[in-house]
Amino acid sequence: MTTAEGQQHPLGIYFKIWGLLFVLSTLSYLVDVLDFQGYLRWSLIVIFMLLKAGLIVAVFMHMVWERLAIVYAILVPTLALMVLLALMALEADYTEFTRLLFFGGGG
Amino acid sequence: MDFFREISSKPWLESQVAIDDTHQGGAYTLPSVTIGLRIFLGVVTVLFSLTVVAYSDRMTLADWRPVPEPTLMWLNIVVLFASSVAMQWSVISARRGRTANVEIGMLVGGALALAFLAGQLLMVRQMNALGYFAPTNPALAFLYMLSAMHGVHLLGGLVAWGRTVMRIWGGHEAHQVRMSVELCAFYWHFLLVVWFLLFVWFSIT
Amino acid sequence: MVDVTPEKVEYVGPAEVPEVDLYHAKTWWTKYVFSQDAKVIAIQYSGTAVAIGLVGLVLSWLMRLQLGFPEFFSFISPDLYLQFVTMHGMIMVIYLLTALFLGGFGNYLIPLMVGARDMVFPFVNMVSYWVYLLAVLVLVSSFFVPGGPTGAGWTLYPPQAILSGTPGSGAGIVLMLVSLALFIIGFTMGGLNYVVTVLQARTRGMTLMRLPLTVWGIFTATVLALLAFPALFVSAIMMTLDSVLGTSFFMPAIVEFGEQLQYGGGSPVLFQHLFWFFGHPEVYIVALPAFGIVSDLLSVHARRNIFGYRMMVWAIVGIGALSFVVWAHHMYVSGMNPYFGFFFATTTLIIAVPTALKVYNWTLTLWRGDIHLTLPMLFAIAFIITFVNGGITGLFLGNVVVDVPLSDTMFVVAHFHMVMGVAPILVVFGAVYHWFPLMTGRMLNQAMGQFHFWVTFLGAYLIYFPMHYLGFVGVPRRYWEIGETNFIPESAESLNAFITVAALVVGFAQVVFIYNILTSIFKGKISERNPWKATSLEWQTTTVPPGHGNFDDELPVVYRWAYSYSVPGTVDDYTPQNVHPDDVVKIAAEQGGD
Amino acid sequence: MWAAIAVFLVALGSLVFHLITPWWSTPIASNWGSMDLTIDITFWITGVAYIVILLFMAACIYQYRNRADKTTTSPQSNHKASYDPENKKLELWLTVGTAVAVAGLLAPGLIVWNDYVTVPDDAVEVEVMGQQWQWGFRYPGADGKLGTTDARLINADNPFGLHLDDPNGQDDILVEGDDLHLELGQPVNMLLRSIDVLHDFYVPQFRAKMDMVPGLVTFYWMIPTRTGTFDILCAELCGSNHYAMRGLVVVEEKEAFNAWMAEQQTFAQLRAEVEKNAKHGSSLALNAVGAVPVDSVVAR
Ligand code: HEA
Ligand code: HEA
Ligand code: CUA
Ligand SMILES: [Cu+2]
Repeated sequence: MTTAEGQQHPLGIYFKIWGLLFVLSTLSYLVDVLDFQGYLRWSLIVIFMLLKAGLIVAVFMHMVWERLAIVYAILVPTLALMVLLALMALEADYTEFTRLLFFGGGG
Repeated sequence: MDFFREISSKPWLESQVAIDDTHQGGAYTLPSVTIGLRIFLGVVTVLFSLTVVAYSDRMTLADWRPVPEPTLMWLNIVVLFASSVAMQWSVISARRGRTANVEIGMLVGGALALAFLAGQLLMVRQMNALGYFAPTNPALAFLYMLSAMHGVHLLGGLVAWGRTVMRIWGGHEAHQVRMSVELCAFYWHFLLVVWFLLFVWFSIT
Repeated sequence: MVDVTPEKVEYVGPAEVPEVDLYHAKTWWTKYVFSQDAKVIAIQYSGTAVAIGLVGLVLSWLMRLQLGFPEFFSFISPDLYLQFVTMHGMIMVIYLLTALFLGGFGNYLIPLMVGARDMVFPFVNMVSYWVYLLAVLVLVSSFFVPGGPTGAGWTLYPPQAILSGTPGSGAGIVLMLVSLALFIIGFTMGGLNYVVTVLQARTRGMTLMRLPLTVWGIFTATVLALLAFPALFVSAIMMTLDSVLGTSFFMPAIVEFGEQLQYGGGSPVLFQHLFWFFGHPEVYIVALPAFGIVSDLLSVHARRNIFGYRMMVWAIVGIGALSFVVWAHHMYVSGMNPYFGFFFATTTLIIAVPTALKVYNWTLTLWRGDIHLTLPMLFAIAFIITFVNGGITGLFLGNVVVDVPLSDTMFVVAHFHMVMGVAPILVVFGAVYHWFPLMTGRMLNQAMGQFHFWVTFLGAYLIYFPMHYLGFVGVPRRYWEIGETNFIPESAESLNAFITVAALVVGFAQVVFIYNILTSIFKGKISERNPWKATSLEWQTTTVPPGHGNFDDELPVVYRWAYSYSVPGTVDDYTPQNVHPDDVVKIAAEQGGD
Repeated sequence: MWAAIAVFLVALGSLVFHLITPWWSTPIASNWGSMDLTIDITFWITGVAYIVILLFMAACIYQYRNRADKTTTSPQSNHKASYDPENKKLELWLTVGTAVAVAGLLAPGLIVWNDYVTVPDDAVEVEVMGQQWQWGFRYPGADGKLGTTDARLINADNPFGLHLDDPNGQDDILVEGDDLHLELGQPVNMLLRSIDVLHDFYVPQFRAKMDMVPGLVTFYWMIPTRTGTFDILCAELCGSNHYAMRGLVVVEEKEAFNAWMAEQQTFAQLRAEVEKNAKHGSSLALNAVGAVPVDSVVAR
């Protein structure tokens, strides 16, 4: 098991993470600016949000070095679920799109 | 993570052999049943998640008509919550060695779970009486199906619950049934969370 | 070079693994029928799986007769043919191979190989088998209901699976779905056992990286199954509701033979996503145990460590993980969102890289080995050939545009038989020849074994290699007969006839195999205790076959990985995992040097 | 020994069979030659890998087989295997090599797929409708636009389920129980639809194929490059008569195509006829637009 080495990380990593958070926030705004709609929009926003939350929890609260297992156990399945939801949303949108186009909405 | 470090070790090296020889067998200090239950709950989570994924696909299509949330649904969730609380009380009692309280907690928890199931049935019948039939509306079909899936899992839990109660009645002391009580309670909380999340999901979609 | 000096460690005491409450059978019934001993359950699982597998085999003959000689067998109607195809596919994939590898080999080998007395939840394990048996019985019962079993193809696509134009769309499909649901429930019980046993019940010194690859393969396959089966379970429930209650999960507005049905709004493609989210991992559930077992067969019989053990483990885990993101390669022409093609083609071809590495490492294990061409070794070599062949045709199909002309043709049929119907089955055979002495204390007859091997391997290759070319010509799958076309040459008919003959010959060889097993159990040559001189723990038990509780009073202690073959400096060309370092006989002259 | 020879012969036999096989793709009749090309590339890359692996194995078996039981003077006899748990460098190179090969397969594949899913602007639309177990076709008519449809509207008088009030549909041309005609060299976007179960519109000479899904309209596009008559096969299991769900495509020169088209009736004309007959109380109209075919009922 990994022990309490959490305190000894160089300060630099905090800055890097900070930068990363910045990038993620920008990406979130971009979703708005580029005007993504429907599911894509919400999945992206939620994914970025989760990533940010994960990073904050992980790094600033020293979770990474102590409880990486928990982060994995929560983050990975959630991400997997989000990806599946996003894929299926794309699929459903596509289906609905052809229905509107060719059936005038029926189906 | 430990796992990744472990699978990148070279078991044939002498240095690694020295490390590996100290291995005591097994991977976790937790009891096997606990691990078994957690893995099982993982499988159940996948089951419900995939159903939600299917739901989200179906939801986007035009014939989807959101369903109302009868008050009974709210009520039921409160009952389920109370049931979980009772189970937790049972756990605490078991840890403190109070056998009588364990029994009360279990019985109340089980009764409330049964009440919840009855309530769910009633809810379905109520909605049917209002003219909501599953075949006509996919949203409703999902609601019924998910309730049934959740209910069946709770029923399965009641079997384990029944065995534990029997053991208490058979004269087992708190410390002897503590493990079973803890596992039951854990399962109950899990099902509560599942139903709560589903409920939220129904509400926002 | 790698450091290979024989290890010197201080004395390690006997295992301190807490003793489990061993289940003790009291009556004949609880010892042989309602047994909770993993080894007995393993044999029950295997027996049932092989029995139903033989049904699948006979169905394949019937199909082949129809395809090879379309004019001669008038009793095989188009409906019946589809029912044969469906039941054959479903039986072979789920009820034979999944059950055999996980329920059979898993139950037998996991506790022995990790040095445990039994599975951690013996009672659940027993229930698992009985639920599986029930699933098989429900499946079989569907042959006898009015309308017969379902003929919707093993993929069970709606809407056709539940509409009247398909045979068995009434009781047949419902029984099929119920049987699958039961199978999944039973499997989940068994699967929890396998996973927790590998995690928790390993003996002292048995780290993850000292596990034989067999355990890795079965373990990972079980994890995949636990994660993938829920998808099938959900879709089975939803389809049952569509069929019985008339819901429209998967059913859009439908006009059947001019008649409007009450369905509307659903999406058939959704079912396909769910099905293949299960279905693709499923094919690796069948493949991974075979990968693991064949690694061990190669290593033991080439007297050489498996080459690149770590890479083999990573590849197994990696393939397992990747197998969840490639499912839609079965749906390139299904009408799903066409842009998915890019994503899934890429992931699908990526999965070829770890798989290829496994192939390389198998062949590199032969390289500079000391190859004993025993029957298990022969089967292992045959596996590599057929697997590479089938894997490569998988690359054709995975590459989305190449799949367009080939999808739903005999090319696909040839692909998956080579990679699933032949390669893992060859591993099963190799494994049976390998572990039979352990399970019975007797050897299988060698002459019959040689016959069985050569006919099965060459015969199966002759069946499926040419079949790919029928796919190139454009012969579709699931066709009762090709009939008249202006592009399929006459000679294709002769090829079909040839394939049929080959299939029947191969089938006959299996009869010899079964005869061999049945006679050798009682009359076979008594084997030595560890006839192949293998290192892994299952061969180190005090009695053969291993008794109840597997090991003696003390559980073995493990001092090294499972691949200490031909270690320089030792006299024997193998060192069992549980031999204490001080007891290893060293070559005097070389000591100190090296 | 035998095993080594057998592995060698399997490699050799497979190669020879591939080179002399009489069973090979039918001559192509569409613009999807690029698919054949990707198949060829795949064959080359994977074929080389296959043969190399098999030959390597044969060599290993020959060289390193245990000869202890045969009295032989070879220094190899009863040799000990070498012990080298892994070789990182070798494994790395193999990974890289395989990755490159995979990329070589994938890149052309994705490029062609991009073509396949991108319909050119000058493609005309043709609808193919599948039902158990026959094909129907619909052309957009003079306005070049297909009318929208709804499965709910399907009945004997309106077999395609056209919206009666959709102006785009009035001049649509319906073809039932007859061949599909296509114009040589004209890009065409096949819109695929089913009204009951899954089917798949597959013409081997065109290479292209796509499932037809009820409740969805799928598509593929192509350019017929050769005149002639080709078989349509159904390539997705659709019930008992799946194997017999056949049709024909006729690819012809522009003039012949136009002449054929001129003979067809529009939806509006058919409807007028139906109404006229209905007034006269005749049921003949049913057959005019092709109601449920008799044989499909029998097949049930
Ligand atoms: C054990 C079972 C098994 C295994 C292991 C595989 C392995 C693979 N399969 Fe297969 N497959 C099936 C069982 C299996 N399949 C079944 C049952 C079906 C049909 C279901 C149905 O429709 O009824 C199917 C169908 C199927 C399809 C759908 C076809 C269609 O319906 O149109 C596709 C498409 O991508 C595919 C691809 C692959 C790929 C890329 C692999 C890869 O994992 C293969 C990887 C292996 C190798 C690549 C070989 C080793 C590599 C080398 C020797 C190095 C040389 C390589 C290079 C030069 C790159 N398979
Ligand atoms: C593991 C799976 C498996 C196995 C072993 C087989 C074995 C065989 N299959 Fe299988 N087949 C499938 C899985 C399998 N099949 C699937 C999934 C489908 C698709 C179904 C669908 O489309 O819905 C299919 C479809 C299918 C078709 C296509 C039908 C069509 O589309 O029209 C054909 C046609 O020739 C065929 C033939 C055969 C033959 C001749 C054999 C064998 O006879 C080959 C030779 C025999 C052996 C190699 C030995 C096998 C041994 C045993 C089976 C058990 C005995 C075990 C012990 C004694 C331990 N099969
Ligand atoms: Cu239509 Cu098959
Ligand atoms: Cu697949």
